[in-house]
Amino acid sequence: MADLHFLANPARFRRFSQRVLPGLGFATVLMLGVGLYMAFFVAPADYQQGQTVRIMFVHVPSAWLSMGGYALLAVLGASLLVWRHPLAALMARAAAPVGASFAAVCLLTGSLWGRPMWGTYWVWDARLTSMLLLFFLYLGHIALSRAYDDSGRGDRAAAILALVGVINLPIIKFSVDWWNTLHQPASVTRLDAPAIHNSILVPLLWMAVSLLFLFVWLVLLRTETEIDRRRLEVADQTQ
Amino acid sequence: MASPLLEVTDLACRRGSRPVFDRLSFGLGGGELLALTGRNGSGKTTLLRALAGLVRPDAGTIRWQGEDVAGDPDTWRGRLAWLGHLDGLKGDLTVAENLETAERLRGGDAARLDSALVAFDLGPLAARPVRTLSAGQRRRTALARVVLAAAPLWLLDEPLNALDAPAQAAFRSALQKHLEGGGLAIAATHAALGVVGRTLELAA
Amino acid sequence: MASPLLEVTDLACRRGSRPVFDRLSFGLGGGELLALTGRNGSGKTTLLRALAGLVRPDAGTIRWQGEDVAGDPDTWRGRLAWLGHLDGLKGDLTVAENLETAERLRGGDAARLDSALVAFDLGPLAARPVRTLSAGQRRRTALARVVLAAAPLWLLDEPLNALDAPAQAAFRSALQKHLEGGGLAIAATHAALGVVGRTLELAA
Amino acid sequence: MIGFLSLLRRDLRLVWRRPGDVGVVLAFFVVAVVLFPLGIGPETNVLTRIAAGVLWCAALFAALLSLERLFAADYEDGTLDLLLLAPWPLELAALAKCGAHWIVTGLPLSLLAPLLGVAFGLEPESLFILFVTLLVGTPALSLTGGLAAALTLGARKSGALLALLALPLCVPTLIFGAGAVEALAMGEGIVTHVAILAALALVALATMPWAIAAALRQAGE
Amino acid sequence: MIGFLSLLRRDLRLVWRRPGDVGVVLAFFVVAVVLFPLGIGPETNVLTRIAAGVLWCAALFAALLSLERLFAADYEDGTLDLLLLAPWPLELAALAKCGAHWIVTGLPLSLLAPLLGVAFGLEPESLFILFVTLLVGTPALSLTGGLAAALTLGARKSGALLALLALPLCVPTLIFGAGAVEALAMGEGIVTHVAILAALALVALATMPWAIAAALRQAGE
Ligand code: HEM
Ligand SMILES: Nc1ncnc2c1ncn2[C@@H]1O[C@H](COP(=O)(O)OP(=O)(O)OP(=O)(O)O)[C@@H](O)[C@H]1O
Ligand SMILES: Nc1ncnc2c1ncn2[C@@H]1O[C@H](COP(=O)(O)OP(=O)(O)OP(=O)(O)O)[C@@H](O)[C@H]1O
Ligand SMILES: [Mg+2]
Ligand SMILES: [Mg+2]
Repeated sequence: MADLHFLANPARFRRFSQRVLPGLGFATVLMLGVGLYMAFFVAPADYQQGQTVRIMFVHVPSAWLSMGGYALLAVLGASLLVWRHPLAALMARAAAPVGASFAAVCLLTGSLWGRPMWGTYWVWDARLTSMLLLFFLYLGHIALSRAYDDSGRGDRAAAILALVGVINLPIIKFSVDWWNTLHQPASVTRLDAPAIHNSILVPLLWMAVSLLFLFVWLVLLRTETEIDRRRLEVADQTQ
Repeated sequence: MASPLLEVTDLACRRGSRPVFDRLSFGLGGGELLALTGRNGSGKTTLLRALAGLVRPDAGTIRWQGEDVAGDPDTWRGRLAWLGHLDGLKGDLTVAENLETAERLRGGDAARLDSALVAFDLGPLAARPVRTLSAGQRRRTALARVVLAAAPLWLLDEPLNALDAPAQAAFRSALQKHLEGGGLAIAATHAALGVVGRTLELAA
Repeated sequence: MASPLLEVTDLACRRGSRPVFDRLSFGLGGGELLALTGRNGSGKTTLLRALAGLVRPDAGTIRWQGEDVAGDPDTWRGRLAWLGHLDGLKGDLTVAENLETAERLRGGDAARLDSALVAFDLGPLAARPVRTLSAGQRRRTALARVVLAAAPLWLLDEPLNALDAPAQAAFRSALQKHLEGGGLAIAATHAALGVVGRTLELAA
Repeated sequence: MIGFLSLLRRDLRLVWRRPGDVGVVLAFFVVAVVLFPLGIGPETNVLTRIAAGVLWCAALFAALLSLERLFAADYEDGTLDLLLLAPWPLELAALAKCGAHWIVTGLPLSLLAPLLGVAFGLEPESLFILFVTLLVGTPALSLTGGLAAALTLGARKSGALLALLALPLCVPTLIFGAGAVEALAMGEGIVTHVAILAALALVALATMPWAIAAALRQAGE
Repeated sequence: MIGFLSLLRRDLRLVWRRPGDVGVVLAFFVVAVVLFPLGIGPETNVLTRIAAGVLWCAALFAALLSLERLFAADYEDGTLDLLLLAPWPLELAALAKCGAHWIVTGLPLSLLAPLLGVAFGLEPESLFILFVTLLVGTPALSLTGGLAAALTLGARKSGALLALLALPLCVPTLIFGAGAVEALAMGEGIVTHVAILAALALVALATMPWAIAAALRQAGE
């Protein structure tokens, strides 16, 4: 959190982000380009799943990032409620839709993948269901932070939700696992993670890192926009 | 002069993202009344809410007998009696029940209920559910709640709203009595309160 | 004397099962103001609501130019401009939008919006959502709505509530202008309106 | 007519100011639908069997939840008095408010339900019929629910009371709406179902505005 | 403690003044449960299969509908300010309000659900387990829903938003509550289920009052 402390002041953050953003954007594009190339052309097609396995290179990192994103929201929520960092609210506002988008991408790619693999877009599998619930938690956060006249109130309400939600996430995950193992659906043929070859693992990790770059870049960019929006709001109201 | 009981230093507040007031300082001793005046939107309501701790100020301190009230909010709240824009009454409870519950919630025992009712001529209405009262009758009930609280500091937002002339007189004498007993009062108002006191005019 | 424009005969109303007033009669001609006074709970609000047709009277008639208004309520409502205890504003719409929509709902075209805004010094607030306004700023918006309606009869419930001194003066001159143009006004109030007119005191 | 249109526009504009509100109702719909598999268990064949019922019930809940504030907001801030005092028929005002509610709730719900139906394993034709029945049936829900909303104005716990009043009134719509999807699954004709749904909507359209107006006048007293 | 008890008593008395309000929530529960056979069709084996899930989902909805006004009424009439200004911990006040809500909603729902279960063809033991799980699980619903209610104070469309916030957080309770009845039907043990439900309720009891108090404080600003 040390760097957040340093950046707690929006003006200082702006100076920092303006220096970092262009380079970060460039690096993101570069990494993503290389990653996608590896995913589509270098990595071998799976002997069982054919070309569809390539969906994994987006699907799995999205899942990781959306889970990490919610943890970020909780950290930001705590620093807003406890230390009153003005930037934490803006950053949470910026990060929530990005995290939600990654969750949506995970769900979408997953169900697109499910069609060839399971013959259906959706099954009530534990992992799928808990990802869906995470997506809802994101939606709740976004809706709550925008539901108020006073943006500060929305920020604080959403921060409380993020903290409670992050405590609940393991409970939700656990309960959904339990729920599903009680009566396992017979029709589902899940991909039992086979010992992953390096030929797949390397592109996967590469894509994970480049999507992480994308995540950070988007969050910083959106934070800048939020700062500007807040400034306009202030200017608008003090005129 | 001894330092005042209540001391406000450099208080600053914003609503939404609009600064409402900035570097507001004043002190108030026992038996003193402060009337808040100023144009509509000058921040009287905001100041009262900040004093009560309902709005967190951006900057500044509020001291009671020299101690920052933020340090022990429970005790500070115990020192306050609050009358807001809204009356804070439950329509389904009777006048007497409303007063009694409100005082119990403050941790008191509502022993002086009858005299508070009499002070605002609420005797005949005591058993009526508040939802059947007129605007001024409700306001009188809310004022009786303030009197009942027996708190050293009254915070009142437009206490005269909707009151008829006899009720205004009743309020005045209750306020006078509170001040004579060494109490403090801060009241936002557009009309003259009719009680001797200092005035703080907020700039718009 | 020509018979008055508005003629109320033997009006009786009850709230819940309690009779509020009985056999109330008065007449009001063009350019006249009637101030309703009386103790809290004497029935001022009830009378205004009965005149507007929001409360059904137990007995009695209300005539406009000699015709019973119950016969053609749509036309009657078209003649009224209403200001209640509640401001009747939408917090999410701006001041200007609130005024415009309210006038459209009355079937008018809100052409004189700007002058109504200026009359109550609402120009700088016109583009702000009403939810960010203070109590008095909202009341001023509601008053501007009344002025905008250009209706012959104004029904006002405690119009001075929450207004600061300049806003009270603005209201007074608007009312004066309305009366000079031959309009009628009935206003429930506890404070002096500051405009020449008759007074009807309701008994408690 | 000017009044009708400007009321409709005002209500739509109020929603437009906060596009999130519609999103919230839809999100609620989705969440409610998702809860059922969690409560009932994940077997696809059971879920497909009850899908139409669950989707229709959830649509009903979503509509009811959002109906609660239909008139209550106007009542609490005093704009209902202004509506009552407008010099044109209150029946039109009632219609405008319910119309605006349908546009922002019924219509998107109808579009969203088929997407969720996929997760329950419904066939494409069933999805289409689901869409059609919702499209035809939701206006009746908006109008009947509007009546309940008007009747409960000023009552405490009005949300639950509203639901209590509205649910029985909505039962016929629900039965024929969900029934159509099942009839299709059984290979029966569905024209009758849709026709009855349309008839219900028309009856609601022809009667509810008057009932709502009467209830609103009552609330003004 | 005086404050805690008198707040609890006040809320119970407010309900007592209008006994219809509890009746309404329960009636909503009954109607919602009855709708399912109507929407789904009358086959008993399907109905028995889904009975526990449906009853639990309906209880959840009923609790949420009634939660909406939990703090909103106090907020609108200004009594929330008085609560915030009371010189004792706001956490206790939150607990008292949720406790009152449970007494007038969760408890009667637990008693009513087994009666409805009979109509779905549940066995006596299942009915008893249904009662026990609801009794143990509903306090968690009241507390979690109470947080959602406090968070949405003053927000527009708070009803639907409340449901959106509360539903994901209530999923664990739902799963173990409905799951217990099914586990029994499968001949499995249910002690674990009930133990987990109790643990969930205790976790909610230990954390939610703080979160609710924080939410109420910022609602007062
Ligand atoms: C909408 C549908 C889907 C959702 C929501 C979903 C969700 C997830 C999540 C949350 C993870 C991360 C798990 C973790 O690392 O802890 C994951 C990983 C993974 N998913 Fe999916 N998934 C879906 C469909 C599929 C399908 C159809 C397949 C292929 C048959 C698949 C294959 C995988 C693989 C191979 C991993 C990585 C293996 C691992 O980390 O254990 N997923 N998915
Ligand atoms: N919720 C809010 N969001 C944004 N701005 C607000 C909010 N509430 C009040 N304001 C603004 O803050 C300023 C101070 O408002 P406040 O209510 O304290 O004024 P006041 O002095 O009490 O006025 P009045 O005499 O009209 O009651 C006003 O300019 C008002 O427009
Ligand atoms: N909804 C109601 N049910 C029963 N009685 C009511 C109701 N509303 C008002 N009353 C009673 O009717 C009488 C007249 O009330 P009304 O509101 O007209 O008084 P008012 O003259 O406007 O008083 P104020 O000056 O306090 O506004 C009062 O005695 C009041 O208690
Ligand atoms: Mg004020
Ligand atoms: Mg009155």
